[in-house]
Amino acid sequence: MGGNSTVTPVAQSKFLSEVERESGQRIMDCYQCGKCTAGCPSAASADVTPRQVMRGIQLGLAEEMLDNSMIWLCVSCQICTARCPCEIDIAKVMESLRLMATRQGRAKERDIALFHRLFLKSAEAGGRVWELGLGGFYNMSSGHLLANVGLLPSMLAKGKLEVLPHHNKKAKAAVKRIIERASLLEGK
Amino acid sequence: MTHQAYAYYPGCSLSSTAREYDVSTRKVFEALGLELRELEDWSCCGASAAKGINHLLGLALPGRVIQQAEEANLPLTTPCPECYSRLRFAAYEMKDEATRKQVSQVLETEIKNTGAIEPTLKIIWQYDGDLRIKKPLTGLKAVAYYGCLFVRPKDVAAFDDQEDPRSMDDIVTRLGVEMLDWGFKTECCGAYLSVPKPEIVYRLVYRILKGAKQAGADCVVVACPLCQANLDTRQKAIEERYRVHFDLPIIYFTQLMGLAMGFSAQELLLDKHLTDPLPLLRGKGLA
Amino acid sequence: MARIGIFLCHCGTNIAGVVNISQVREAVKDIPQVVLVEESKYMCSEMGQGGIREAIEKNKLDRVIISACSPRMHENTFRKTVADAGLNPYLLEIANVREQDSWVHADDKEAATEKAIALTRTAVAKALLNQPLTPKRVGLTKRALVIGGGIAGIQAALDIANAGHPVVLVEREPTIGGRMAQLDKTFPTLDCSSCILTPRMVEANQHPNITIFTYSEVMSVSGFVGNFKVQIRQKARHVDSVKCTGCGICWQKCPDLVPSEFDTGLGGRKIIYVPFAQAIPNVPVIDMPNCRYVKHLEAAKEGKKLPPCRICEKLCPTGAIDWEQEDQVLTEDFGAIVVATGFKPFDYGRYTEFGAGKYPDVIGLLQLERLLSASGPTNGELKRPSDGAHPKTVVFLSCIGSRDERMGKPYCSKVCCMVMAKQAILLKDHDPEIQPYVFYIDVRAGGKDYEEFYQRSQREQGVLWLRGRVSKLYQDNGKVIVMGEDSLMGRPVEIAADLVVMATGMEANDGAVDLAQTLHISYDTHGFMVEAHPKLRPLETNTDGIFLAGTVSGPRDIPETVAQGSGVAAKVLGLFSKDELATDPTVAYVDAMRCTGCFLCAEVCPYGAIDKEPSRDGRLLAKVNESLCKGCGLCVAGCRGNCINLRGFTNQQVIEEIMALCR
Amino acid sequence: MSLDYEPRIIGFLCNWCAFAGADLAGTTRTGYPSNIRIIRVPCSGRVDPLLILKAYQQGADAVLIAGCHPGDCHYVQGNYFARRRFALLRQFLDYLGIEKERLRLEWVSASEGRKFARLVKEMTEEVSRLGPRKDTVRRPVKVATE
Ligand SMILES: Cc1cc2nc3c(=O)[nH]c(=O)nc-3n(C[C@H](O)[C@H](O)[C@H](O)COP(=O)(O)OP(=O)(O)OC[C@H]3O[C@@H](n4cnc5c(N)ncnc54)[C@H](O)[C@@H]3O)c2cc1C
Ligand SMILES: Cc1cc2nc3c(=O)[nH]c(=O)nc-3n(C[C@H](O)[C@H](O)[C@H](O)COP(=O)(O)OP(=O)(O)OC[C@H]3O[C@@H](n4cnc5c(N)ncnc54)[C@H](O)[C@@H]3O)c2cc1C
Ligand code: SF4
Ligand code: SF4
Ligand code: SF4
Ligand code: SF4
Ligand code: SF4
Ligand code: SF4
Ligand code: SF4
Ligand code: SF4
Repeated sequence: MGGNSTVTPVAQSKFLSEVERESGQRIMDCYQCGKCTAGCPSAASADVTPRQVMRGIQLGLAEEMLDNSMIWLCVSCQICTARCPCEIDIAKVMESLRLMATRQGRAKERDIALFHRLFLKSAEAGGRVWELGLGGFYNMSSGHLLANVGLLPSMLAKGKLEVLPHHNKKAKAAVKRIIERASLLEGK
Repeated sequence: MTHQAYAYYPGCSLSSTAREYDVSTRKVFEALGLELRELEDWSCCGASAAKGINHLLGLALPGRVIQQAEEANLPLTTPCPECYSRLRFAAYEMKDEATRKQVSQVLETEIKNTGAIEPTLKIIWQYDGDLRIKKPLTGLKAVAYYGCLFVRPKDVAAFDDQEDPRSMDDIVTRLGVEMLDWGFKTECCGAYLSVPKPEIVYRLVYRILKGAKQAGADCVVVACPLCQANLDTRQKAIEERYRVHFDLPIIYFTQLMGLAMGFSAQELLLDKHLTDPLPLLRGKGLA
Repeated sequence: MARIGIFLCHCGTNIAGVVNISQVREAVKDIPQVVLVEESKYMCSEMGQGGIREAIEKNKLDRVIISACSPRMHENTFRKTVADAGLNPYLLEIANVREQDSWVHADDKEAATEKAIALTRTAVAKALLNQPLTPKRVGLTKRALVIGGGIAGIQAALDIANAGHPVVLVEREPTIGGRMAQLDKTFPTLDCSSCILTPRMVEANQHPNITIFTYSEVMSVSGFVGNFKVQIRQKARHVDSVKCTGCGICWQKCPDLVPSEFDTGLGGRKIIYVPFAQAIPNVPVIDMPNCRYVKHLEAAKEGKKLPPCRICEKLCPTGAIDWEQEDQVLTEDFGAIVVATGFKPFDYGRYTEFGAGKYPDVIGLLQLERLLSASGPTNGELKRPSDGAHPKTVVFLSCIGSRDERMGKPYCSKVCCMVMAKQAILLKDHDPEIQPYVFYIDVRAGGKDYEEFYQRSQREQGVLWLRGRVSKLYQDNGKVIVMGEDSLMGRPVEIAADLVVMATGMEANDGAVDLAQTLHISYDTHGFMVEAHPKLRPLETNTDGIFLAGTVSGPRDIPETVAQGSGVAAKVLGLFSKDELATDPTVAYVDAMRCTGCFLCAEVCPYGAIDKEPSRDGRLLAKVNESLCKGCGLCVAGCRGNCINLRGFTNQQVIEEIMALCR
Repeated sequence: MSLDYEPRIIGFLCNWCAFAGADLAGTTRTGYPSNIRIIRVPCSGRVDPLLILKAYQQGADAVLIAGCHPGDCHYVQGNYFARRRFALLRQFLDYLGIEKERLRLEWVSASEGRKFARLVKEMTEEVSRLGPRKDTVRRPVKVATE
């Protein structure tokens, strides 16, 4: 982890209990077998593995565990959760770390965080998600201007993407209101 | 047979990228005498985005859908695993009384959280009546790809075996298709990472497609719009990148059902896939 | 007036650190008839016990209350102490203020002190009604039953027999030998398993003091230590073992082959068969459901015709085949019972992510033992099951069905790390081109020369140990792809293997729970039988006269199993060194004046300990047979008129306890 | 839950399983409320219903009977008798006006120290919630003895 600095482990850290509370998982049950990592679709592309995330929490390394790419590359596929011999819901832990990071305004993988935000924006704007718009906005906002563009012509030709957003007025109003009220009430 | 009706939640994907899944699902249900009543003014379930930003929002968006079904007084169903998973999660977490109250507060209406939520796949799997097959799909070899969200997690969503699910295999076998055993039934395709991190998805999908090819499949049967999109629309790029030739059509199980029930390939929008299934189906005399 | 002495133990700080002893002393010292309250730092120490003896003699105590640890811990110790001072040991009562007070209420000293007072008072109330009791003496049968003919059972039987006592060895399979007979070579010395096992099997078979019943099971057990009555069912072999010479003509000529249990399904055996060449006894059994003659008879019943076969019968030179043979039930007397029914390997088919047992080139440890064995299904040539090819890349997965909460098996199976090391070395010996990889979580190599052995596998043999659990296996073009993590590197790794070996853990054997229930001994949640004390009485059960040896009580390797076999023999011999045994005097007794002769008590007594005896006026009344009564008290609760009572736990005593506790 | 109400629970524990389980809770330092007072009996089947009534009559707020799991009884079948008697007694409690939560029969093995602790905790909380007994059993009824 990190690889170039000395770690000062903190037993029973505040961070550990925060993650345990947020996720409802017993992190100290993890005996570092690596089964989660071995099956994880994203681990190979991330800076730390899911097992190392669990270890980092055990050691109380709050900064590093909130600022890595793994928690963002996790797609909640639950493979880790299904196979963990200690019955830890690792996917839930990842989700909790994402939430904690978001609350602190951290996001190591800005693109993915951005994608999530735009997704919600799209839902807010139309009540339902407009996938073409989502892709387009994403490309513009992320700066990956040409990402996925190669696909566009064939997808449009096949009618796979609707060119116009299919808004629904009532749904739109409802979603807007829900987003407002949820942000208001979250944490209360 | 008793007439059964369901509150139908298609979800965002099925009304755009995955229209063929929507269309074929409706046709199959109708043919089986199962009624789908689409929820009026339904809204997005929030997918994986909402819960990652605000926990409560991740419950309230699906919560609205659940509440709409309650109003309609019907069991809720959806073909999309992502939606299904979100709905189930919300229902699961709302078993906690405080959470249920909180969600009700956001929605400004009482949500009872007592209704059934089942995916269309499960309903069809458990359908024990006649499948009204007019034209068995003999000669076709396929593998079923389930992805993640129908089989995980165990206590919330899974209705089939976690590592070796059977539901789609059982259904499609009844259509006359030879279903092959393989090792990737429930491996992850990378989901929405195909937009922000296509590299990861290439790697994962390559493995899955290779597995399907090795098993000897002519095509891959799916039940998820995201899986379908990743396996279908990324196939060409993957073939180029890894210098392989797959040419594996990725077909919704409902499209195959429709075909066996006698609907035409065009009616089932089988011509909408990027990896064209028509040559294969025509070659076998099935379309 | 009684003269009661109360002894308050501090147990170092175990009790005194929580319970305010002086407060207890104050509270109990004025209880009527209490003449003395004393304290000791360690009541069970020589000094503590000496103090008790002295106090009894000096103060002429006739009741002793010890407020200390659980009576399950030291009741016997203190009974001896008071007996040494001339007091009847049943006039002692113990208040459990450690296990059930100071240790569980450490966070509330006041409540713990209050409870200590209540418990001590209660002991006084009960003790006042204690009666002096004297154990009866009964004889014993100096003959041992050993259940299970694995190495543990064989060792125990030999050691008991060599000391001159008769032993009956009951084995469920057609031969003795157990799992060890299936092994190729054994760690850490790599001596051939059958070379060291077979001589023992032969010795047991030829021993004048040992009778072996194979293909047999224990049906029921009654009686008590020194005097067990056991029913044994000998299943029909359909071969007369007196006539049979073991010539082998029958099994050579029998036309049908089915998968061999002994070869873990990798090889075949005939329908009439001995499980392996050195089987003891060397008498075959006929596997009736699979036999052609039986199928012929069944078909005939339905009016169909099938050839009758009976080749074995025709060719047997001694006329030993006996179709009429039936199961036999023998009833035998024993003084002691040794349970050594072993383990079974975990079924790796429960791991669906590893192919649910459907991938042919994914096998278990025991299967690899058979493949490596010169007497195995491939004559020791290493061929993988799918296509018979010689594997070059072999991957081991540790902790299969061990250390896994998901499988309900949190425990470590203790031997599989070493077995993996052994097999990896043996693979290298077979074919230096083989590259073994071992995925492990921790290497458990704690035994004499074990660590050196494991190190050797890596240093000298080039076995690559990878720290991490594997997540998934899948088949790909004749390979099994292993997806794991090297957790030391922190990177996912993938290996394309020709053969994958699951280090299956040890599970309780089939039928273990049934057997435990038949014997009335305890077993744990995993089906392993429970020792009387995990450290200090590892070979005994909570039932006197029934002992445990080997893997029946938990995973262990051969050296430990053999040590237990010998250890258990010492326990049995200790028992047999006596000519009579003292029985527990806390038995039931009938008040003949009140008994109405309804025999509700007899109906509930599990031991048939209630006799019907005519009274003077000719009515039949209940009478307790004291050598059969085990003191459970069911009869007491069953009798409507309070006419039967239990010594040491009389109704009046329990009522006194209730009243004291509810104060 | 009223703060000053400390219920008194009488536990009849069989010597072989439950009593050993309670000991194990101690050995492993698994704490539980001190409200329970334990009486050691050879077998759960030894517990005469009259003894339970005696406990109520003496003012016990609740009674726990704990023995070996079905099939594990040291005396073969004692716990089955206990179960049968328990079912009858529970109905009778209703008649006396004693809430059925005040009587429990549980299986606790010698290895279930944690379970025992949990049980005592549960029972204490439950009985605290019920509050003091409201029935009128608490008066001398004659319990036949020797
Ligand atoms: C693959 C593998 C490799 C191993 N390699 C080694 C090694 O190299 N070195 C080493 O030290 N240890 C090794 N071990 C461990 C070793 O096998 C065991 O320690 C040993 O066999 C245990 O002997 P046992 O007598 O306790 O049990 P078992 O060998 O299991 O014997 C029990 C016997 O009881 C019989 N039985 C069961 N139930 C009943 C019943 N109800 N009534 C009558 N009979 C019954 C069984 O049929 C069996 O014959 C290995 C284990 C495995 C699985
Ligand atoms: C720090 C530590 C903690 C441990 N904790 C645990 C634990 O928690 N649980 C556990 O199960 N095990 C534990 N052990 C292991 C345990 O202590 C040993 O297994 C056990 O004490 C071994 O007993 P022993 O009788 O073989 O040897 P010892 O206890 O060493 O006894 C040998 C005796 O022989 C005497 N002696 C030596 N030479 C001669 C001679 N020539 N003539 C006469 N007498 C002689 C010695 O003085 C000694 O009294 C622990 C060990 C250590 C070091
Ligand atoms: S699988 Fe579970 S125990 Fe193993 S490293 Fe991952 S979280 Fe820890
Ligand atoms: S849920 Fe996340 S961490 Fe777990 S396997 Fe899937 S992607 Fe990896
Ligand atoms: S042929 Fe007869 S004597 Fe020879 S082994 Fe078979 S049964 Fe025994
Ligand atoms: S009758 Fe035939 S099949 Fe049966 S055991 Fe004899 S030889 Fe084998
Ligand atoms: S001995 Fe090794 S392989 Fe076996 S369970 Fe223990 S750690 Fe796992
Ligand atoms: S030597 Fe001691 S500390 Fe080291 S591994 Fe062995 S048992 Fe553990
Ligand atoms: S139950 Fe009581 S009255 Fe009936 S026979 Fe037995 S001792 Fe006598
Ligand atoms: S106490 Fe009673 S029921 Fe129990 S064994 Fe003795 S006579 Fe039988």
